Amino acid sequence: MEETAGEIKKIMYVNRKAPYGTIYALEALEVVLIGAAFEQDVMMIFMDDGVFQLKKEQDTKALGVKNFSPTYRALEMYDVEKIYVEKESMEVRGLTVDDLIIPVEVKSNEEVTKMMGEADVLLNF
Amino acid sequence: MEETAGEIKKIMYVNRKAPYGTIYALEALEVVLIGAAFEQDVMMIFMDDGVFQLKKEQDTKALGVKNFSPTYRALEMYDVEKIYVEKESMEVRGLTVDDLIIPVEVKSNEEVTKMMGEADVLLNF
Amino acid sequence: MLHTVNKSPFDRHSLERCLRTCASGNAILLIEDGVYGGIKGSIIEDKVKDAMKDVKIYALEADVNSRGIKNHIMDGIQLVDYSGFVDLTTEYDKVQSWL
Amino acid sequence: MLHTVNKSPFDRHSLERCLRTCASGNAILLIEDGVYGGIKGSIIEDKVKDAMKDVKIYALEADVNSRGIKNHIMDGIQLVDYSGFVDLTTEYDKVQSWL
Amino acid sequence: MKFGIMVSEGPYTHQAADTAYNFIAAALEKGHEIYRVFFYHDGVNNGTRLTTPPQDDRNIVKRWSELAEKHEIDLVLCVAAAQRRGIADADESKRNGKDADNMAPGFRISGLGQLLEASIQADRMVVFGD
Amino acid sequence: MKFGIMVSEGPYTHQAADTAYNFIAAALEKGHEIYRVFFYHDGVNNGTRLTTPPQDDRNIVKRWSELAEKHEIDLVLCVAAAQRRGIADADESKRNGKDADNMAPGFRISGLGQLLEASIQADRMVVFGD
Repeated sequence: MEETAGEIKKIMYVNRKAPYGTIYALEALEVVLIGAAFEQDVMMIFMDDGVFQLKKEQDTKALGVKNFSPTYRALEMYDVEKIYVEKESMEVRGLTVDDLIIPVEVKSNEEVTKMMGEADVLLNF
Repeated sequence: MEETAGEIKKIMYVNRKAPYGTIYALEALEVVLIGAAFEQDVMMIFMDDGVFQLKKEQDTKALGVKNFSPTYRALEMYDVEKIYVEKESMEVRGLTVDDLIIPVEVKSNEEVTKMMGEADVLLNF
Repeated sequence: MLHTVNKSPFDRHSLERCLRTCASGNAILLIEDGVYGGIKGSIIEDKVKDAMKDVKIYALEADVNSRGIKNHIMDGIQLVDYSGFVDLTTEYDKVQSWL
Repeated sequence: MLHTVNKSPFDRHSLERCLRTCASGNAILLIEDGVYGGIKGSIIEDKVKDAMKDVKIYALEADVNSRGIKNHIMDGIQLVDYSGFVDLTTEYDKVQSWL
Repeated sequence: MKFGIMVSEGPYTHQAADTAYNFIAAALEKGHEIYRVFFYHDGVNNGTRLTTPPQDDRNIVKRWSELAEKHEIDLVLCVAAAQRRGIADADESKRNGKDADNMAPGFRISGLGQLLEASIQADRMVVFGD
Repeated sequence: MKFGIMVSEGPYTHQAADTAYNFIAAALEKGHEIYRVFFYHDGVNNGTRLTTPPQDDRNIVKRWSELAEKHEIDLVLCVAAAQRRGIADADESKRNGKDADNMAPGFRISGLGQLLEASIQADRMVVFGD
C-alpha cells in the first residue's frame, strides 16, 4: 500500500454534517480510518453541523442504528491526532468543549481559514 | 382509474425546491400531470426555492439536460388551474411575476398558511 | 395540522420557514436532524421560544437521544416516541413535511 | 484556493459559511443551485458584494443559463464554462467544496 | 386509521427510510392500517435485493420485505423513478432489454397513479424525505 | 495536470454526477489527465447498468462507461458503499451470496484506499456532492 511513500501530503478532512440524519459523517470516518495506513500528515476539522458528530451521550438504541461516536475515541490509536473544532460553530449551537466526546483543539474561524490555506488536499464530507 | 370517484379531495402540491440542482421539481411535475386523471381539487403552491421552477428563459443546452419548464405551460390543458406563488419567496430572491413563465396568483405568506389549512392532503416535494 | 421538520436549522432554512408559515393551534414535530432546532442556548432558541406561544412543539425522542442532546432540549418541548408521532398524525387533520 | 458552492443561499447556509471562511485572494465558483447566490436584488446580494472586495467570484454559465438567470447575475461576477472551471482549479492550488 | 406513506430517499444515505419504517411499525402496533407505502425519487432504492449492509448494521431492505410479508403491506416502487435509477423486477428487466433484475421480495413496481390513489384513499398521508 | 475526482451522489437525483462528468470532459479536452474517479456514498449508484432513463434524457451511466472506454479512465466504486447500496459486480455478487449483479462496464469495485491514493497522487482533488 505504501507505493506512495516519499510523498507526504497535508490532507484535511472537512466534516460539516451532522450524524444519523445522513450517512456522510459515518462514511467520512471510514475514510479517515483507512487513510491512516497511508501515513500522511492528516488533520480533521469539525465545523458547522459537523461539530455534532462529537457530541457526548449519543444513545441510538431507540433509533435502531449503530452508535459510531465511540470510534472517534479510537482515532488516537490510528495516529490521527490533529483534531480541530471551529469555535464559532460551537457557539452558534450552544455547545462547549465539555459537550464533546474527545479532547479537541478549538480554532477560531480565522485560524480555520489559515489551516485550510496550508493544506495540500481538502476532502469534503 | 376512477374507482375513487365520488370522493373529491383538496390536494395541495407543495413545491419548495429549485430545478436542475436536484430532480424533485421534475418528478413532482410528473406527479401533477398523472394526478390530473384523478379529477380531484388540486392546487400547486410554489414557495421558497420552488419559485425558481417557474423562472422564464431557462436554457439547458450547455447543461445537457432537458428543459422541462415549458411543461408548466401545459398545466392548463390538464385542468390544473390553481397555481399560486408565495409573495415573500419571490421578494427574498429578487423576483417578480414578470419573471415567471406562466400567469400565477400571488399569495402572501399569511394566505399560504390559510390555504394549507384548507387542504385535505399536502404532497411535499 | 401537524408540521414535521427534519433538517438542522443551522444548515437549512426549513425550520424558520415552518415557524413563519404554521398557523396558531398547529403543532410542530422535530424529527431526524430537525431535533437540533430544539437545543437550548443556540442562535435559533429565541425564534423557537417565540413560536411556542402559538404552537405546540414536539421532538422525536429516538432522534434526540441518538444525537446526545436530551439534556439540551428547551423547556416546553415535549418528547414523543414513534407511537406518539403516530398519535400526533391522527390528532391533527393532516401533515406538512418541510423537506 | 478555489471554493465551490453548489447550494442555494435561500435554502442552505453554505454560501454564507464560505464567504465568512474564504481568505483574501481566494476565488469562489458558484455551481449548480449555488448560482442563485449571484442574483441581483436578493437578500443575499449585499453580503456577496461585500465579499467581492477581497475575493473573485465566478459562476458556471451552464448552470446560470439553465436556471434562466443570466440577466439577473450581479455585475462583477464572471461567467465561466466547464473549460473555465477546469482552468480555475489549475490556477488555484486546491479546491474546497462547500457541500 | 388508514395511512398512506411516501418515502422519497434511498436506504442508509438519508434517515427518511428509517423514520418511515419506525413510524409504520408503531402505527401497525397501534392497530392502524397502512394502505400503501409508495417509494418515489431515490426512495425506489429501498427495493433492491442486492444490498449487503455490514453485519452490525440494520438491513433496511430486508426489514421492508419482512414487514410486507408479515402485515401484507403494499410496497410500491414508482416505475418511472425505478427505471431512472436501475431498479427492476423480472418483467421490467425484460421489457427494458436488461440481463438482470434486482427487486427485493415484497415490493411491486407500478405507476404514479398509485401515489395519487393512496393520497385519496388514506385518512392521513405522511411524506418522509430529505 | 493530474486530477483526482470524488463523486458523492447518485445519478439523476442530484446534479453532482452531471457536473463531475462535464468537468472531466472539459479537462480531458484540454489535455489534462484524470488519475481516477472515485464514487463514494450514493455515488456508487452511478455504476449500475440497470438504469433505463427516458428516451429524451441523457444516459448518465452509459456516458461514464463510454468515457472510461474512450479515455481509459479508472472508475472506482467504493466496495463498502456499494455493498450498502446494492451495487455489485459478478465477484462481489458471488461473495455476498446474491443471485444477480448489476455493475456497468468500465467500472471496478475497490477499497477506500483508492480514494486516499488518488488524493496523494493527483495534483488536484475535486469533490462533487450534495
